[in-house]
Amino acid sequence: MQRNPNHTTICIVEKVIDETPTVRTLVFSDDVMSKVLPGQFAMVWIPGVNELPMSVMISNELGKAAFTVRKHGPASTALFNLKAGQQIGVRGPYGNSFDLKQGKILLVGGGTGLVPMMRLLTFMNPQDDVTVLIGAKTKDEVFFEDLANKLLTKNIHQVIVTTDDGSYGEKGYVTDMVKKLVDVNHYDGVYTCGPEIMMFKTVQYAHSKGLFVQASLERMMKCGVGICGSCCVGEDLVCRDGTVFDGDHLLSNPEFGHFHRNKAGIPEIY
Amino acid sequence: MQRNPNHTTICIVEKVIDETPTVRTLVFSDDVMSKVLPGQFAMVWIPGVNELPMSVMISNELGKAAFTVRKHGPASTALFNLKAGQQIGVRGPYGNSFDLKQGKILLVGGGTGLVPMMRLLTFMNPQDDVTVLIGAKTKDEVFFEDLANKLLTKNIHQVIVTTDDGSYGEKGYVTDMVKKLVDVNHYDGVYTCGPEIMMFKTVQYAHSKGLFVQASLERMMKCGVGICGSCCVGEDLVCRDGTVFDGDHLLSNPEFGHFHRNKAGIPEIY
Amino acid sequence: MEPSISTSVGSINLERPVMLASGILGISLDVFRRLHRNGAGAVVTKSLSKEPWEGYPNPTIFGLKNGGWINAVGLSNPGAPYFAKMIEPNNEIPIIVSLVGSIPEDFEFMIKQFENCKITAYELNLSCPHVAKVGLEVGDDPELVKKIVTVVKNTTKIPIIAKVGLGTTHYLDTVGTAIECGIDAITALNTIRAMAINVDTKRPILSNKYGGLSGPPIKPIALRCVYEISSKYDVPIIGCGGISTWEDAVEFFLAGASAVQIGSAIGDNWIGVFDDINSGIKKYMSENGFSTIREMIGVAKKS
Amino acid sequence: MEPSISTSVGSINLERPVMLASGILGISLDVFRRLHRNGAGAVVTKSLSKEPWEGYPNPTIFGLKNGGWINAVGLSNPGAPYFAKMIEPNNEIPIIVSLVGSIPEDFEFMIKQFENCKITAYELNLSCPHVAKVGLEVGDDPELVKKIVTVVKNTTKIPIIAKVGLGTTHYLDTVGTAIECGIDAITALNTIRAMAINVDTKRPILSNKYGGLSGPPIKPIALRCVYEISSKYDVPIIGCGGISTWEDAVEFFLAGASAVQIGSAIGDNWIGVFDDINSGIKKYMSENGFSTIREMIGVAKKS
Ligand SMILES: Cc1cc2nc3c(=O)[nH]c(=O)nc-3n(C[C@H](O)[C@H](O)[C@H](O)COP(=O)(O)OP(=O)(O)OC[C@H]3O[C@@H](n4cnc5c(N)ncnc54)[C@H](O)[C@@H]3O)c2cc1C
Ligand SMILES: Cc1cc2nc3c(=O)[nH]c(=O)nc-3n(C[C@H](O)[C@H](O)[C@H](O)COP(=O)(O)OP(=O)(O)OC[C@H]3O[C@@H](n4cnc5c(N)ncnc54)[C@H](O)[C@@H]3O)c2cc1C
Ligand SMILES: Cc1cc2nc3c(=O)[nH]c(=O)nc-3n(C[C@H](O)[C@H](O)[C@H](O)COP(=O)(O)O)c2cc1C
Ligand SMILES: Cc1cc2nc3c(=O)[nH]c(=O)nc-3n(C[C@H](O)[C@H](O)[C@H](O)COP(=O)(O)O)c2cc1C
Ligand code: FES
Ligand code: FES
Repeated sequence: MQRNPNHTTICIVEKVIDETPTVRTLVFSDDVMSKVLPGQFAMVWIPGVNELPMSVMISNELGKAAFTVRKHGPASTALFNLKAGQQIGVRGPYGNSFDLKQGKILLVGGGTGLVPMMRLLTFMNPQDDVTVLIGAKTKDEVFFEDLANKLLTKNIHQVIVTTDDGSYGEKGYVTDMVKKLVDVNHYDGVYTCGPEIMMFKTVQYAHSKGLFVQASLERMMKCGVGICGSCCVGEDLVCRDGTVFDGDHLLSNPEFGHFHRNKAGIPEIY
Repeated sequence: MQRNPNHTTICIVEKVIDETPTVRTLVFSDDVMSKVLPGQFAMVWIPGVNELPMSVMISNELGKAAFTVRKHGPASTALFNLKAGQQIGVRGPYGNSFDLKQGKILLVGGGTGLVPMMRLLTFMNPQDDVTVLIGAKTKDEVFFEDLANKLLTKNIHQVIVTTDDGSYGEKGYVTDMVKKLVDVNHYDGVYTCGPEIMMFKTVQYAHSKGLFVQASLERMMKCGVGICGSCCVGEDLVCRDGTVFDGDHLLSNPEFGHFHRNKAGIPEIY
Repeated sequence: MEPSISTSVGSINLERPVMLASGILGISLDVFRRLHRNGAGAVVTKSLSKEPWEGYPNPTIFGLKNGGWINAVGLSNPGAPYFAKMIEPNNEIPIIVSLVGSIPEDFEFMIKQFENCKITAYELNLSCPHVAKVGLEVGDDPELVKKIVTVVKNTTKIPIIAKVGLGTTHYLDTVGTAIECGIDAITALNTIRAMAINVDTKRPILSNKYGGLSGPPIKPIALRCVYEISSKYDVPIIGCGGISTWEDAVEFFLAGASAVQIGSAIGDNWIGVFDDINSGIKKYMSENGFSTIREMIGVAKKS
Repeated sequence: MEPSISTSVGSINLERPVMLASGILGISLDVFRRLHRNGAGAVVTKSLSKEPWEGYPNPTIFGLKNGGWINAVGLSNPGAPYFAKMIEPNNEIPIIVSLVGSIPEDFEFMIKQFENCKITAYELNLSCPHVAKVGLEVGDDPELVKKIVTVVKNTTKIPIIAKVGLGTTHYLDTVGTAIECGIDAITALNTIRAMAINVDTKRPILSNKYGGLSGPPIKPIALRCVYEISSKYDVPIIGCGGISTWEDAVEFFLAGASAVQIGSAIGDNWIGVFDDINSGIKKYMSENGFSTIREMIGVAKKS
């Protein structure tokens, strides 16, 4: 019988990789999750604690997948603290995926928003000329730079890191770098995932240059399947209509870049 | 979505054929029922009246099937009285099917027990030498003789009718003819369906000569799927283990040929 | 002539007979607009309380292997005051406001919030099976039901629907009580209290342990309730529970429902399900000689 | 060491924890023998009445599109006297005799019939949802339940199980009443009252209109009932309702059941389902470090 994606499957954490002091990658075996599309996510159950939406991270081993989690509130911290051998539940994969363009490609990621970007890199064509922008507050928080370079060995590519405090790579906001790049280059596709303000600016800049741009959004999620309504952004449900949306669609959405909803469903300003 | 065989599908009676004064064939369109195996049956709902197990009769038109019903109690009489255009419900097909042998084949049918025999004839190989025995009380009750001949035009074959009163064909019980035939011929397969005493004797005679023989049983049926238990014969459930059983298996069953159960589940003597 | 799928539930007139059930995508006016555009005859809001509620921690919902869902979102909602403000601009969408509370005053307070809104009806949630002190715990108390329905009927002229479920008090008694107090219509059924245990972790999956079963598994039970209510009482009924195809909807009409609500089917089939069901109903009506929904209502009881 | 799947339900000891539920293939000793040989830890007979009953006309059962069954066989059965004679020769199969009746004397009479039989237990059917005057109509009347259980306990020393369902009286109250009167164990759950309407003929499919829903759709509801009973009372529980895999059975053990019964799964998967479930349970126990069923019982309540 085919697995019902909405029913939780238990997986064992097999390996825990420290990415930064506050970010870890948990690797597990699951055929379904190993094959998801970039932008897709899972609902991840930390038994006895909570369940969180998580982008599905790639693994370099066949049949495996991973979650890359930043410790934040109680739920993500519990996930972060799991050890190899412990159980997690997964359901999904949920959501749509990026529309792949060919040619000159720009990826803009911040924090765990890099997770779908890494999976997207595995879908690049050898002919693509790929630029990856990684934004972080400070040196300590930079991760996936090496991984991005490794995934792009067959491509003309550059991986640019920016830190707000200049402790590593280029100094400044990653969106300043986006502006610089789109001012002088044409890109056939711009893809972004990370903090909403970062995505908002990236979409604005790219769109103002007439570039094809897509962003993968995050919202409060309970069901992941378009039932509960908690992930709504204007008329859209992030879990079902997204997480990936076209830039022009997003710019016409009055909530994108401005509001997200809290657990009671009340909009809060970013 | 594939049709759930246990859920009732409504079909329209398209044609009603008088076979004898008390037997009619109702033709309807249904792809699933048109393709059942010989021995399989359907549960037939006469809306507002009852639901009866019925062997699925063949039709000469593609995608069609039929039921051949003898009017007996209220339920079968209601079915018998249906007109073209009226609705019946069908679920199934249920039950197993005959094991086909090749060579010299003997079919022994009585009354509506001829229904699975007719379908079985459509599975004969051109090389088979086929004898069909049709038993009836009297001339008026003979049916399917022409059909049997028609289905066997490509085979060496004979269709022998017996009537108890000798008003048509050979005089005597059909089982006397069975005895006669198996006494002098070897058959590679003997198949029978009809009144239980007829089947019992046929199985006994054929078995005593070491012939491969199978019979398709009838019992009180409510569910048709092995839940309600009403069709039990010894350890066997006719609806699920049968309706077709091997002769040697049947002869070791203490109820075959002797008891059937009434609606309350109490055995009654044949 | 084309059959008409408009219907009325007592004095509530609807252009289309398939509504959004409460708690499904029910917290944003923008989303309501989209659902209405996609065929919903009316939308029922998430059940609202006096104050905003966060609800239970996740997992709050998951799908069962054999179909259907169990949820215990815990009635998370932005609260009636915020909600009233949000829907004030609405003029075109038939909105039914679902309310939960523990005492008559809760309901009175909430209804006052909506004074400046165009509301099609209120639906009293007497049947949420997994939150303490509200929902079923209210529905299970006949005296409280009496008080609440009476107070609500005195507070507003807008039609009041009571939504019932399977609790410790038999739902038919609750329906009877509500009718005595002047209820305008009944919605049957809410989710049915249920549980699933994960055998690998050896614990209930939902953070609240118990949740409410919805979707196809409950359809035969909900249908029976509609048939029972319509056999026993003369009250307009909105059928709800496991409806996901036009055939399901028609079964509910034939059993005695004047309109239906769908919830889980949206998770299973997404938003196109409204138009699919509406056009399926229309086709069925043409083929079976019905020109109005009314002609279908309760036909199965006559057989 | 290999885990053992033997279990006990109060004083009822079973070599295997999966029994045949009442009403399924339950009218012939020969068939019981086959089921026992194929893994059933015990067999529960069809519910027996004082006299033979023919039951309702067909259709008495059918399958739902999305899985599960609705039946209203109407408790057709050969009657206790015939049945007692039939099973008298039995020595080796654990047989649990299910009884229905309207008054205490019915039960007394029937138990007397079985004086010369080896009976493992009696199961009182207080929960059939579709026959007048017996089953749920009895279970819904607390005074009658009291009288029946008391009389039965005074008539025989053999363990008595009460089988409950979802009726107009809350099943937890019925369980409480039965416990007060000395019941030895509880079976939860019977089928749930339900209906299906055929839209082409515009009528309910069953001849009795209402029937009982069984199979996968009711599993989450039955599981919740077992969890609720075991959370509230200290009584041995037999889980029943929608169990079709070893995983389902384990869920019921973790929720607090000491054994399980299966019915519809036999229609879905045929008789091999007993051995499949038994061996699945054994494998699960090995992999999860359980050496007895007892260790599993109620574990999910501790989380
Ligand atoms: C599609 C998607 C993909 C994501 N991918 C990742 C990822 O790869 N790595 C990562 O570290 N984080 C990811 N997140 C964010 C993550 O789900 C949590 O929101 C974040 O970890 C903060 O959790 P917390 O510990 O603060 O939650 P707590 O404060 O402990 O509260 C947990 C509860 O609140 C809910 N919740 C709170 N905030 C959010 C939110 N923004 N979105 C959804 N639910 C929320 C959770 O569902 C949960 O029920 C993703 C979010 C979404 C929507
Ligand atoms: C596998 C199978 C195939 C059959 N195929 C045919 C066929 O092709 N043509 C045909 O005319 N008849 C067939 N029968 C017999 C048919 O099902 C009826 O039993 C018969 O028509 C007598 O019905 P009645 O009108 O006397 O029933 P009534 O006396 O009106 O009672 C009807 C009820 O009793 C039950 N019932 C009574 N007798 C039987 C029985 N012997 N078997 C099953 N249920 C019974 C019915 O299910 C129904 O619920 C078949 C039976 C079986 C088991
Ligand atoms: C996630 C979820 C949340 C729900 N929230 C509410 C609610 O707030 N108020 C209410 O009356 N019913 C609520 N319900 C019940 C539905 O309105 C509906 O009665 C039930 O789901 C059965 O219909 P369905 O099978 O079509 O989903 C909720 C159901 C689900 C699945
Ligand atoms: C056809 C049928 C007949 C039944 N007859 C009885 C009965 O006589 N007595 C009884 O207590 N339960 C009866 N039941 C209920 C079952 O014993 C069981 O409680 C119910 O079917 C739920 O289990 P399941 O989902 O495994 O089938 C019957 C169920 C079915 C499907
Ligand atoms: S998370 Fe529930 S609708 Fe998107
Ligand atoms: S007809 Fe029900 S078991 Fe065979």
